[in-house]
Amino acid sequence: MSYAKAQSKSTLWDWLTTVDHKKIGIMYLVAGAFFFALGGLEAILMRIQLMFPEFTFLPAQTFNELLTMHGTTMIFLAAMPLLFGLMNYIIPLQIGARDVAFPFLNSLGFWLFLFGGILLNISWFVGGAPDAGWTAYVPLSSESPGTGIDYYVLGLQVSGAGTLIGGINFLVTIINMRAPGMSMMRMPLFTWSSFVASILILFAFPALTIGLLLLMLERVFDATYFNVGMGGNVIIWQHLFWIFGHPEVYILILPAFGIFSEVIPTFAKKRLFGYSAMVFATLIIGFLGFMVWAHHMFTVGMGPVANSIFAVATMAIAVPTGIKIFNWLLTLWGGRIRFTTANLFALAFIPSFVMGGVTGVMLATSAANYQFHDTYFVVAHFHYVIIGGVVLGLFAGAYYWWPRIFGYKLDEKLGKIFFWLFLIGFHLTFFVQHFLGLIGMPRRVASYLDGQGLNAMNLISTIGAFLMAVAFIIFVVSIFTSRNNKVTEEDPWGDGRTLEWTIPTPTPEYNFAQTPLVRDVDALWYEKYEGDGKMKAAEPLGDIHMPNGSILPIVISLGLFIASFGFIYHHAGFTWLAVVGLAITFGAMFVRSIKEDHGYHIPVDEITNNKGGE
Amino acid sequence: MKHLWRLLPFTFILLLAGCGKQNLSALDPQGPVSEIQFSLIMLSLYIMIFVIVVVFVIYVLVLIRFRDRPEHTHIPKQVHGNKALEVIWTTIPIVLLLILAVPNVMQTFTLADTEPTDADMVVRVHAHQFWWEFEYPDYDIVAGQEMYIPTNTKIILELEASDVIHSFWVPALAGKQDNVPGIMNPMWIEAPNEGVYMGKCTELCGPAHWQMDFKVIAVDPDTFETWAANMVEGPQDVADTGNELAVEGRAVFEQSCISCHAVAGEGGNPQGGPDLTNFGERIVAAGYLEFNDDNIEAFIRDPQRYKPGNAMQAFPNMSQDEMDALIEYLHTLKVLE
Amino acid sequence: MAQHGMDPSAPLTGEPSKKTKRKLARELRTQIISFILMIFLTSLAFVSIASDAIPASFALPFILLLAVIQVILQLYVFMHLNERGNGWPNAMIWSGVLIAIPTVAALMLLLGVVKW
Amino acid sequence: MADHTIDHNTLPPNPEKATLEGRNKFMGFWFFLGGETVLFASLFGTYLGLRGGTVDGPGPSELFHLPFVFLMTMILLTSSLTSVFAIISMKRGNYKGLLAWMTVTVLLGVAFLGLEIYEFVEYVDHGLGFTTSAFGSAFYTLVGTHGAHVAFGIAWITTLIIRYRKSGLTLTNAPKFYTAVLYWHFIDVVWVFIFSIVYLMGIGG
Ligand code: HEA
Ligand code: HEA
Ligand code: HEC
Ligand code: CUA
Ligand SMILES: [Cu+2]
Repeated sequence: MSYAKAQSKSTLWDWLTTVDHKKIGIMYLVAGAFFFALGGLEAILMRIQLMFPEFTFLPAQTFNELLTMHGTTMIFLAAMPLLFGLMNYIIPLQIGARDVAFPFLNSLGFWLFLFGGILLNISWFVGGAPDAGWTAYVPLSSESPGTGIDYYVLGLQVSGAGTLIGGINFLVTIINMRAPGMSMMRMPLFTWSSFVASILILFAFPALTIGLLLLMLERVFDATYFNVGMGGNVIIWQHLFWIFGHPEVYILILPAFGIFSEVIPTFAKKRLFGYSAMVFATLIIGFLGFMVWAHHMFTVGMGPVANSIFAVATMAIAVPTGIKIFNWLLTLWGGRIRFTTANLFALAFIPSFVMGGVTGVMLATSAANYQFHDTYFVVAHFHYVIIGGVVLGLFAGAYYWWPRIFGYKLDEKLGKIFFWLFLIGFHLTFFVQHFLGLIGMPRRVASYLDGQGLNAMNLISTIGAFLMAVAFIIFVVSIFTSRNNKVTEEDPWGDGRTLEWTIPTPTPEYNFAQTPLVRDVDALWYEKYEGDGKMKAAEPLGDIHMPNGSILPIVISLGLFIASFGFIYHHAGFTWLAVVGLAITFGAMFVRSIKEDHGYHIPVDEITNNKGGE
Repeated sequence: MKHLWRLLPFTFILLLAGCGKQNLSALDPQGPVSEIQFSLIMLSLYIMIFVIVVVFVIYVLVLIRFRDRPEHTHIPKQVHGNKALEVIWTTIPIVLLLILAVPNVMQTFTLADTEPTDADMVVRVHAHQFWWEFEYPDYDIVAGQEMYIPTNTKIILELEASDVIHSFWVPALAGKQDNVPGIMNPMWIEAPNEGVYMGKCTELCGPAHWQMDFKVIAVDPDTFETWAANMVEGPQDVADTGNELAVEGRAVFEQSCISCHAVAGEGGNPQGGPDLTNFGERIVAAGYLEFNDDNIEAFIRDPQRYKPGNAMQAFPNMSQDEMDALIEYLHTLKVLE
Repeated sequence: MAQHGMDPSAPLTGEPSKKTKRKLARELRTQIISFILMIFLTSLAFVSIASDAIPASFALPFILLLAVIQVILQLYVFMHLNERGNGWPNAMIWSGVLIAIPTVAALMLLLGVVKW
Repeated sequence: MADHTIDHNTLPPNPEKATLEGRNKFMGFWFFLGGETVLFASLFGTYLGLRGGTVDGPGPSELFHLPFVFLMTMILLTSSLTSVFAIISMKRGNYKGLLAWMTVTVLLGVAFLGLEIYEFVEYVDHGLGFTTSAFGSAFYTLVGTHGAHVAFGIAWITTLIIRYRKSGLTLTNAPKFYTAVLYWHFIDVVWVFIFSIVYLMGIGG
């Protein structure tokens, strides 16, 4: 029908307007990697400043800006988008779908995230980045001079809207778009854990939205929620932030858990042990994730009853997490473990994450938390779970799915060098920080005094960080040097178990020429060993309906981007810019809603040609 | 013997830290509150070490026994799961957590026991960007930066803040509580041993957050009473000591400084700076600088260079004579000898 | 997913089936009844506050109860949450409520002013 | 996942869910409402936390005027019913009826919004501004966010009515009308809590 139309556009235009989940996934990965390098660079600068006592490499104000931007960038602009990239690319393939439920919204979500991230980072160039920590506690944040915090508020608001949209999209995709035969309890674990993470997004982000709205109204329009003299209360912000913030850390870790649940069975040649227990544990973690947020607030004075309840609820999360750890170990038990780079990352995760997890339980001990809180012990805890969990997961997922996404395998030799350097650097950096915290080093300090016994361990920590940086550069290099390891087979690892390994490489834009029929968990493995090795089709070959691309997502996001400047510079008389920006956004939404777009069809012969291999 | 168990895991760290000197470490508790917390830390640590050992042992076993070897050609059995095992690894962690949770809840309540009785002493702790003020309501005293307390007395602290959130932490005596604007948070500490205990602000409160240190100085109850009485009296009048330079210094002080800094109840203002009645006995200057004339002078000339964002006015152009006199005067501000 | 050859922007013609018609008639009746009930509940709530006869200690929980009943009517009658196939919407709405409750409770109670 | 077979002589019983796109929209919108629950919970919590923070400004019992709020409530409740009628018309194949009832719904919405704006103006006259006190800020934020939802709903439904005034019911616009009505009901759900918690509890104690 209108296939020709979709082809005649330039490549750039194609990427800007694409609604293909695979391209959007790749864009998330590229943008996320960029922000990871940026956040890492910020970490390196902080670590240089902390290398020696009373070092004057950076002014204290700059240090505070770096630490705020490091945390914010890593969480919102690096870890989450990188996970979203993998989720976008892989989930539809794992459930045998041609696309996500809302291709247009999917693209909108990406552009909102990107514009939000850019907005946040513009603050560096216009009078200083936000400086109140990624948690932006009021009244430090509400009264912070300059525009840094305004950029924080609006940047996160815009990118947060993108995340929420993305979450809803994944939920509906997973519920409505599964191939025939794929019941919920046959879904691959990565899809399952992304599903639960999306539920967390759905319920956690609104709390952040309101928190940020209040902070914006307080700063820009002189509201008084956090102004004690006007009857306000500063703890409200902390609740809103952590009602979002604690689920957020499980939003990060659950998809990573999902990745390990794919990588480990593949490279152990063994079905995931305790599939239903794994699913159940994921759900429990998701639920408990909402009931424990105040463990970040043990010292703000809620009282012993509240502290005790939240302490016990927090400890409970160790149980379902432990279930998962032991099920992974038992998956490995009796398998034939291959030490590919992807699997090395997955295997290194187990001990690293357990170390971070158990310090979490120590932190949850409310009476002892009074000692741990806001010290480097906390910094050590969360880098152990985040790097030992999320980042190792991202690297495992990257190595595992790289051939599927980019059509070539990353070099295994460089991969292993990268792996070992990164792992050693990581433990070197953060292991000593436990002790730094316990012997009296608070977190978020721009420096520390000589003669307090903190020097040696800080130096070790910085050296570790440099190792991680070298490792990361090796990884980036290997991306470029490995491009000749082209992959053409459908299942390059030979042991693929799930539907993403049943389709040609590179992935056709419609994913599946025919929707597959799923007959068991690990659909491909089942066909390999119980069937003839090929998926059964659930439908006859026919024209495939595809959605058209659209530039409107960028326009909508751009409108909000422009409007944000209007709010940030409200006091300088730029309120009109907010009006202009919102008009662009709502105008584009209006156009979208009145213009019906029914997509186009890829004709059968096109598909058969492609099936024969190009 | 009784203390041996707690030293085991951290001996090398303690050596590294040389913590006896600093009284800065949570691992070297010096009072009942930090003891409680330390014992919980150790209890949780032992449980966690147990967990880690179990996981590591299985892990290493698995990695050694089930690595793929070239001679392997079999397809591993595709096991679905095991009910009994699931029950085991659900129950054991629950038991371990109960062992930790029960004492924790009890101690959480112990630490929250802050209703003052007649035997206790109350100190109101006001945190400011970036300094500390200690008010003793029973004595009508305000002290800056260094909190004197009598040993073996339960001290109820009432924490407050005047600008942003700060947090009061004296690791060797007690874990932290936040100083929150608009809210009073109580906590208690007790120091059986005389000594100087390092304190730190642990909530990000601005650029000079890392320098917002303070000291808790535990002295025997008699010394404390002397100190308290003299804080009300004020230091000896410099005119009586025949120290001409100090008298000159006082004049400078009364002209430039007294609007913000009170001495013996005179001067100062709610938005001002620390009470300097006993400044001559400070262990450090401005919370963290080595206590010497060069540092004091440099700080007075350019406070922003030292604690960026603090509220003190700078005196870059004060003549050297005036400065010398002023510092001489500041040294005479002593109440304990 | 072609719509079986149907043009998605062509007007749908024809009558609903007999069964559907009967169902709709029944539905209309339920909707009107529940609307009347809602009006009644609302009035009751306003009256219980407006009249001085009812003590506040009773009136407050009472109006909250009325609000909950009314919302359930909205969700299940007006918004058809009770229909078959609405399992996921139900799950998500109630999860939202489940999270909303501690959220509201914490913001009311755990602001540090009163220690628990 | 086979689509309901569409037979040209009988209308599908649930035209809004007759296509995969429709079902996706339906499901996604419900989930969005689930998220909105937490969004409003955060606002209600903030309001309840700050309700006493009136400082020198007026408090709830000095401002709120019950008969007025009762009128607003009745209007919004009725608009919920008229939107129900709209959907029943849609399912009966009465497209004109759908448009007519939707129009009535919008008009009632406009009346509600007008009263709300009038109410805010009154309160400002009585000394409660947005920046007067924490109570003021929290009140206007909660009720204003609801008002913004009403305004958005009005704009949305109006757009639908105008865009589809001549098209007749289609597989594309049925889910759009349906989700707009779900949204409208949800606005009413939130209002039930606003009149109970903000106004009635404000007067009652
Ligand atoms: C991916 C991110 C992630 C994850 C998964 C976790 C997981 C956990 N976290 Fe962590 N946490 C953070 C990210 C994360 N955290 C961040 C970013 C902060 C700081 C925010 C800030 O202030 O800036 C933080 C802070 C933080 C605090 C507040 C500290 C403070 O500021 O005072 C607490 C307190 O309870 C806590 C607890 C926990 C617990 C109990 C878990 C549990 O989920 C861990 C469960 C896992 C295990 C326990 C290991 C495996 C289990 C077994 C092998 C079974 C047997 C185990 C036992 C019986 C113990 N975390
Ligand atoms: C996903 C989350 C995430 C990740 C991955 C990291 C990764 C790292 N973090 Fe961070 N961190 C946080 C989340 C994260 N962090 C948060 C939330 C905080 C709290 C903030 C706050 O208190 O508000 C924090 C705080 C924090 C602190 C405490 C600051 C303080 O309290 O004063 C420190 C200090 O050591 C630190 C260090 C590091 C280091 C060394 C890494 C390393 O692992 C980084 C490794 C990455 C690299 C080394 C990349 C290097 C890139 C280059 C060198 C560029 C090369 C470019 C090309 C080749 C193109 N982090
Ligand atoms: C505008 C108010 C103001 C004036 C005037 C002022 N100070 Fe200060 N001063 C402060 C504040 C506030 C601090 C606390 C700084 C900090 O640590 O954040 C301080 C701290 C100090 C300290 C360190 C206190 C300690 O306990 O270690 C000294 C010493 C000091 N001031 C001396 C002086 C002298 C001498 C003068 C006059 C020449 C002076 N100040 C004038 C506000 C003032
Ligand atoms: Cu005060 Cu940090
Ligand atoms: Cu948490």
